[in-house]
Amino acid sequence: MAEAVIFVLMAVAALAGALTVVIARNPVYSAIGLLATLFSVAVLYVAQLAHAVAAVQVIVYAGAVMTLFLFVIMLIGVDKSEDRDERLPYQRPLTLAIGGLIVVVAATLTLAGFDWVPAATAISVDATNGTVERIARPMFTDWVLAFETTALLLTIAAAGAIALAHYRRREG
Amino acid sequence: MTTPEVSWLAILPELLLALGAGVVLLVDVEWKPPAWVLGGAAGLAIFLATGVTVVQWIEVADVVRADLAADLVVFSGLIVMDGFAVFGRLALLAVTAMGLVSGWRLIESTGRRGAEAIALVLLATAGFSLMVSSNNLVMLFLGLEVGSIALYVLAGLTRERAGSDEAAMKYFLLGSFASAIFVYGVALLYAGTGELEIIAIREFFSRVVVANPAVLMVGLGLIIVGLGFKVSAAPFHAWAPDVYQGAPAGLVGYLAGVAKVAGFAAMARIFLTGVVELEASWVPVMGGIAALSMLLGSVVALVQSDVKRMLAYSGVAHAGFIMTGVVGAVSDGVLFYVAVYALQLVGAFAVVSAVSGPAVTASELSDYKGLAAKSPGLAAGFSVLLLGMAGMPLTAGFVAKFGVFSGAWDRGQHWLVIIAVLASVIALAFYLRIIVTMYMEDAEGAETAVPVPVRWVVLLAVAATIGWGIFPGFLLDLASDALAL
Amino acid sequence: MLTALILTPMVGAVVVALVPARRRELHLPLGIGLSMITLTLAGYLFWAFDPVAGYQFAEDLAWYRPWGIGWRLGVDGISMPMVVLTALLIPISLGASTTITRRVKEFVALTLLLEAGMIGAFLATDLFLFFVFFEAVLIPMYFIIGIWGSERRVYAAFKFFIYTAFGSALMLAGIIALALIHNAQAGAPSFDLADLMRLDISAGTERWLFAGFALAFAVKVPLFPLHTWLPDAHTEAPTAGSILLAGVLLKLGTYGLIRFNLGLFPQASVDSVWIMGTLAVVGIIYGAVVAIVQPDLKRLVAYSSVSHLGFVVLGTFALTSGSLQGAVIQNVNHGLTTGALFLLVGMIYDRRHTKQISELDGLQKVMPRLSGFFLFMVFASIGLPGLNGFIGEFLVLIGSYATLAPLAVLAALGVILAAIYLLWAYQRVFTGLPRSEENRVLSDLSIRELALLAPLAALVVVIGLYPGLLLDRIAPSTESTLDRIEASTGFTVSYPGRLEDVLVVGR
Amino acid sequence: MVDPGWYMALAAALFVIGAMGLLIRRNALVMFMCIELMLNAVNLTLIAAGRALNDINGQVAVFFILVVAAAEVVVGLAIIVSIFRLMSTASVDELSELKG
Amino acid sequence: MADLLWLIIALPLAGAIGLHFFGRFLREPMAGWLATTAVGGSFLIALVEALPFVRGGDRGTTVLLWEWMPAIGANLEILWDPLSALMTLIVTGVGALIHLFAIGYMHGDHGFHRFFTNLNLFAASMLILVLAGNYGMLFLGWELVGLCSYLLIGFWFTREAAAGAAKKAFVVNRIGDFGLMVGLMLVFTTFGTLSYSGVFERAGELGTGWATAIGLLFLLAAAGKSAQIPLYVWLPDAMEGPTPVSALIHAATMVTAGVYLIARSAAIFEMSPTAQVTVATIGALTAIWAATIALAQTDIKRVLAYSTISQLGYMFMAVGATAYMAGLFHLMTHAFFKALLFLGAGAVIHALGDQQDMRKMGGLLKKMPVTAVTMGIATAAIAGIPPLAGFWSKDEVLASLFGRGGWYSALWVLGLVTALLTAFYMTRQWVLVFMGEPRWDPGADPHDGPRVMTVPLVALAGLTVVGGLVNTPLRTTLEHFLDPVYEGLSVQHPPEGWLMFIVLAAVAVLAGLAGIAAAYLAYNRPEELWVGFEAGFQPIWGIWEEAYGVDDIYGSALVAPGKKLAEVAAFSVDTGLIDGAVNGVGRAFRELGARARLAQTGQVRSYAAFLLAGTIAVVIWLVAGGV
Repeated sequence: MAEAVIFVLMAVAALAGALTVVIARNPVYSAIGLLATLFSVAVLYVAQLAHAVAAVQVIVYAGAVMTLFLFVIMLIGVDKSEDRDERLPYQRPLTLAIGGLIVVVAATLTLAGFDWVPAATAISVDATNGTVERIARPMFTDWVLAFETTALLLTIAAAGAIALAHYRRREG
Repeated sequence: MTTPEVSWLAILPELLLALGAGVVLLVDVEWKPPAWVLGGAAGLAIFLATGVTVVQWIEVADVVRADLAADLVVFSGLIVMDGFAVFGRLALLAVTAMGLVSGWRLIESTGRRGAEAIALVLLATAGFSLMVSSNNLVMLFLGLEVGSIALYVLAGLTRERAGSDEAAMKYFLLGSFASAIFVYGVALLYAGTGELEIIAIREFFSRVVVANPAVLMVGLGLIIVGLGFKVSAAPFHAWAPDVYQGAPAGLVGYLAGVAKVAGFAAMARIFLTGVVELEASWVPVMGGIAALSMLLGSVVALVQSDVKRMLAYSGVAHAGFIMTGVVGAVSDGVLFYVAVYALQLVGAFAVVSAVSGPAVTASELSDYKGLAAKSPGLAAGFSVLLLGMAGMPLTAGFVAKFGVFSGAWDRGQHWLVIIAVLASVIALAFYLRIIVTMYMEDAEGAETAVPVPVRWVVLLAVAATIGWGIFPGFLLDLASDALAL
Repeated sequence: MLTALILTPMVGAVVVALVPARRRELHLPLGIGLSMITLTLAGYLFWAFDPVAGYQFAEDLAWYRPWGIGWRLGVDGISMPMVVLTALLIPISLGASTTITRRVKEFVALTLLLEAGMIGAFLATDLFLFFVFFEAVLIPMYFIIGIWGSERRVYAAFKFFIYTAFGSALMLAGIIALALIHNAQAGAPSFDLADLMRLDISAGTERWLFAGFALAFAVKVPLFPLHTWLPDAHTEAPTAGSILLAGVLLKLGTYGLIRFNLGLFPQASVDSVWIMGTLAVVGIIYGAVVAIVQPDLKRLVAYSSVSHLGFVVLGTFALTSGSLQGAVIQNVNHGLTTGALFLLVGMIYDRRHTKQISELDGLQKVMPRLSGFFLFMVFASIGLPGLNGFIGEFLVLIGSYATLAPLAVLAALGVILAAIYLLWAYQRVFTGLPRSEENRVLSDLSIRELALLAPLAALVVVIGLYPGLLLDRIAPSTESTLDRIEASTGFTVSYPGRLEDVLVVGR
Repeated sequence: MVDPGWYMALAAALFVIGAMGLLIRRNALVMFMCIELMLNAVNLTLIAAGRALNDINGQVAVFFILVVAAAEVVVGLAIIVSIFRLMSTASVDELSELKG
Repeated sequence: MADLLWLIIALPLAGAIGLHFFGRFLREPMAGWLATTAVGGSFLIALVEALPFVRGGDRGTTVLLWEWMPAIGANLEILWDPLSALMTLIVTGVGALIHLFAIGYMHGDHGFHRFFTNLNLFAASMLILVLAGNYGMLFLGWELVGLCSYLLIGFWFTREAAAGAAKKAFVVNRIGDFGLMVGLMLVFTTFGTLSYSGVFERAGELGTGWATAIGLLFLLAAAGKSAQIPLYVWLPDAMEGPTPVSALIHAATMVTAGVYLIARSAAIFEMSPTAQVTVATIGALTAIWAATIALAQTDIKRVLAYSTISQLGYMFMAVGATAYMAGLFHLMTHAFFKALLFLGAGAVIHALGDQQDMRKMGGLLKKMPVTAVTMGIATAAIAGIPPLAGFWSKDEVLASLFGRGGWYSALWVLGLVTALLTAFYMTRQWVLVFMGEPRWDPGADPHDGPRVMTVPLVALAGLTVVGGLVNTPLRTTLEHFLDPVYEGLSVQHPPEGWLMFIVLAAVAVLAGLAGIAAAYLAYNRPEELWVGFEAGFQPIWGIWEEAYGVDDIYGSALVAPGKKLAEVAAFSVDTGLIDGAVNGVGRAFRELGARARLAQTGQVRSYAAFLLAGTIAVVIWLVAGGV
């Protein structure tokens, strides 16, 4: 019951945040909206017993990602709030059409009785209780290679950032 | 405490590549040596990786002969070391080597940034080679991202040119959009089956008949879109022409080549192994996309005046042809085709970089006027590659097309094959247009000096095109041995 | 033996390519010499050919087993004459190319490659291999037209390539389908003609496959209304190109119709005799009518090809001994006469640098020899008895009447029209007095040109008076083709369509 | 407890919003945020599904996706910055040199 | 003896080939003599070979020379029977004389040896035609003579008119050949062979319908070669050729090929009265039609040309009425006197420096007596004056027609009228040329030609006088000679009985005399008077002079529309419609591409839109397919 309440609240918050991201004219507001969403999603993780993930979500996103975003926003300038009028031809009708279509599809699917998890099984709480060591064990055994791969990922991120940011006037 | 189960041989190539990348980066930071040192290091890494891959091949053969195929599933199901993966890896390494060589002038010219470029190339290859061997969808996604992110950067390498930057931006935004779609599809598939491992998914479907598969269908659709984007199949191709044109000519060949190889390997693995049971649902969709790609690619390429864009659109068409093979469920045909095509692509872009310079964005058709007179060898080579892409007999392109078409026909996809052959005739038209420009119009400007590396790359590509065109047996055998688990 | 026939020109091409480009004076003689080797081999083939049905000198090397493709060669009475013709026309067309000064080396090499491709196509008894050669010949011909042609060469070459490629596209699908049908019936795919001829194909499928193949060959022949690439290609091509195009390349189409459409799809062939026959006859008359008013000499000859090859197709689908033999021998004849005509037009062009009929007149006064040869070839292609053209036409007409009487009668009209357009052209170009100064100063044939024309003229007469030379070798193969059709469809021609019936009465 | 379907429905909603945002906004930065939104939606789905399936792997997978997201951020922002340096704008509408 | 037969063809052929390659090395007259001896040689051989037939009863032999197209029974084989023997003798005999004449006539022409090459080639071809043992070989000769006629009419190729006439002749002949070709198709399909033996043995089984079809097709062919309605138009133009050619090809030999074809195919015509009537009627109409035209011609050679057409009409009447002997008899005599007339005309033209207009002649009797006398004899002969050859043959033809009765009687009347007209215009010609005042320009000095030219004239005149005696009611040698050929076939003979003969002959002769008298009275007067006389017959005279304007009619009714059609087909249909469609497809694709690329705006967000739209589409498709 409690979970239901939390879910409703957080869902509303998440959606609100998401909408803010999309609608807010000033990137700063968008960033704030995103932040809101991230937090509420983190809470939803907790509600589903994914403690570790939730933690990481907060640390990585709120801590690292969002900061980075804000830095860049500052760099680019906060006053750049974009106007609403659409310059691209057909973009708006197309967007509306797609949006409408998605709604229709969603509606039909729901009415048709959409089964989200056909392979669902009886839930045993401790099995999915995402404490750190419950997560760590598979991560460093079964998933070890994936874990190592993330190293590549980060190296690339670093090298790429350097390659792109490292700037010389007289070139090209 | 269970210790992780590790099979070094399976990941040694990737390790070597990563190692190479690391060395290059560190050495560069530390000593700033001349470019050739870094190049040597990279070359060594690739060479060793290739060697190891060959060893893997033998190993695979033995294991399969010993009928212990299950042993090839390593890292507790994250990746498999089957012939399919090995073949894909070989193709990737070949493309990488040739790509680096043909892009060498560019890398040198970008000075300090060259080191990062080399490192990124190596890492991207490592990522993609993990991707072709992954058996776990999340692992596959990781590999995909490792590769893709590196490619975003490479596309923007010469970012002082607006074009290059724009290309990077477009590639990045759309790419990550597609990745998000793909991984959401993975999530839904997971929701639908409770499995992340491709083989497990296959077993799941052979075991269970899902009563209400809507979520699976959505997931499948998203996965198709995600991979379709990577291989630039219509209507998810829009990025390709702009990126090919914007990215530095020296590297486009590599960019396009590896993405296609990895993308199709993954597609073949997922759809021909994982969800093969559901083909009744996805085959028509895949066929539709294939048909659209072939027609749209060929037709739009007709009216292009920039060779890079033309090649991009021809790439769209080729994506369609190869998907015809996926529809035809001939994984060996797909592998053969994609390998041959990737090599031809690298060769072709090597020519482009030689004609219009390695860093440029535009490569107008008019630059090729009378190339036959200015540098006959290059023109001849380019013609062979183009005819190969067009699928003229006696080139590998023909064998490849033949393979996928017959597969599709065998599956009763007659209409698709008909569209395919007609599309290949349309495509012929614009390949010929380039040849016309090179041979039948009068030269303007001075001799085109062909840098040695480009020479070699083109020569290699041509050799492959003709060699496998006349004696396809060898490669075809490899491909057909390389069946996915 | 047969492999040698294909390889010698290939090797020759390589050899020529290896000679440095600056030694330009070497290339042409070298090429001619090399093609002479092939010609000698072909001559031996003709001599050693044993006039019985079935393939001879057969070779069979597996190429890629899983696909059932193979290097399968063989020669029978239908293909042998074409091979010899090809081998003969190559040195002649090379000899006619002394006026080519740009990129001689490439030209010679490409011509030799073309020869290899064409011979290969005639010899292949494996559909995959056939298709490979069938398509491969397009490339050298494309370059020959596109590089050494006249003003609108690019357009013409482009059209030629795309059009024919389009035609063969569907045939590729058909070939694949055949192999897979064999796979379904025999458990393994095969492209071996012999295997595929044993298939039993459902009537519907057979009709589709027939259509696919027929389209490819109809474009190549070319059959009305798919002919419009031909005049352009001929008009723009250099002399050698025109000779080979008319002499051999088009024959790939008619040859294919006989070998594959009749061979593989007997029932569909029998069902479609009227359609194909009608198209052929329309082509005969239409081509002739259009030829009458062509302002360009080469174009005129090109349209005459459309008309003449109509006879071949008519003969093919009349499915009687006479007509089929006529078709095959007409293939050869058309190669000789039309080839010679293009050669002569080329010689005029070399001197006068125009092909416009309106700019030429009274040439007989200044070039009696050339005009003599021209008139000779004109009459050969009008079908004057005693010359080769007659044999083909007459056999075709006489033979076709048994199956397609009304069409045969209409086709005979083509004979009148041929006289009209060719003789009118001759009158305009050669008779009267040369009015313009340019025409007055032209020089007559040189020894070289005589040497090029003489063999053709000789063959025209020889075949005209002793067709048995070829017919005896052709007949067994055409007979067996007809036997197959008769056996598998029970199709018999109203008396006396078949040779044996005829012989009973004839002697 | 709440049926995982609800979580996944919410995730779907977020995903769609993000996707639509990509079509609507022309500020590269914001578009990029939208992509982050989508990735979050994916994570939410994975976790919910994992829970419903009684399988921990869903949560593990989320980690990797997080890392990917982070890496993308780094590179993406780098690209945005370098573009901004070049043409001092973050609006992707300005980037239409390459077309046709 | 039969083993020498091949020489008959071989000799002139060898002559032709030899002259073609080595002629230019011979000095002028040599080439001519060589050619003449070649033909003369054939004549002698033929003569020797023919002797057995004179004794009668011999049905002849077939000699196979060479397997040509055995599959359809078309080999090179000589059928040596009385009919072919007769034709051979005519061809070689008259041919030799004309060769001889030509040596003088062509003197000084720079194409001298080329001329004799072609002449010999013609002789060979004609012999192939008449000696053929099957329709295939006949067709071979048939076409070859056409070729030679083309070459010889266009001998002076620098003259546009000559070239045009040559082409016209060949094309018109081709129309006839079309008939022959289709006819042969029918023959082959019905009999399964083309060999005479094969066909004639079983001709009896032929159904009337088939017989009629074949017969009419053969008639078309014959009409082409033998210049009958409606295909006669080429012959007058053919006069562009050198006169010996006109004499040999267009009077004595080639043009009679049609008659020969029908006479040879008697067995087929036997089965179809319809075909016979048609042949005869065509003949009659042509006879009178051409005769009227001949009345008003002023060109000396054109008169003879139309006269030839008219006389050929007689032969057709005869063979149509199955009076084959009569027809062939007339063929023979006609060969004599018409060749004579042409050669004479040639001599005159030669003497007056290529003057062909009779209005510019006259009074040549004293200048060129030999020519005048010989031509006079020929004129009398063709007018049917006893006892000259023309009288006997023409009389037999007419008598046979009368004897056949029925519809043929009507033709008989036409024949008589034609006889009268013939006598008139021939006399007119002779008078205009040889009597009255000289109208030629005084510069010229006309005189008889050299020996080589006069000897043939005299020889032919001799034949004209005595030639008729081979077949008189007193001694029907020729009939007996030919009998074996027509064994078992119904052949029309003149009615029996002296009275009948006398009456018919008298009528015919009277007609002839009337014509002669009228012409003599009308034209043996000062110029203005006969000019006025002709003017008195306007407008019909003018129409005749214009040959009924048939050429124009053909021109405007067939040639012009044909050309128009061709142009439409070539430039509207072909380049416009068909090729336009082809190129249209290509353009359509480019157009499509040009539109499609507009979607590639370069805007990331629209790309994203496509991506998303595609995604939705795929998802919908999948879900719809899956659920």
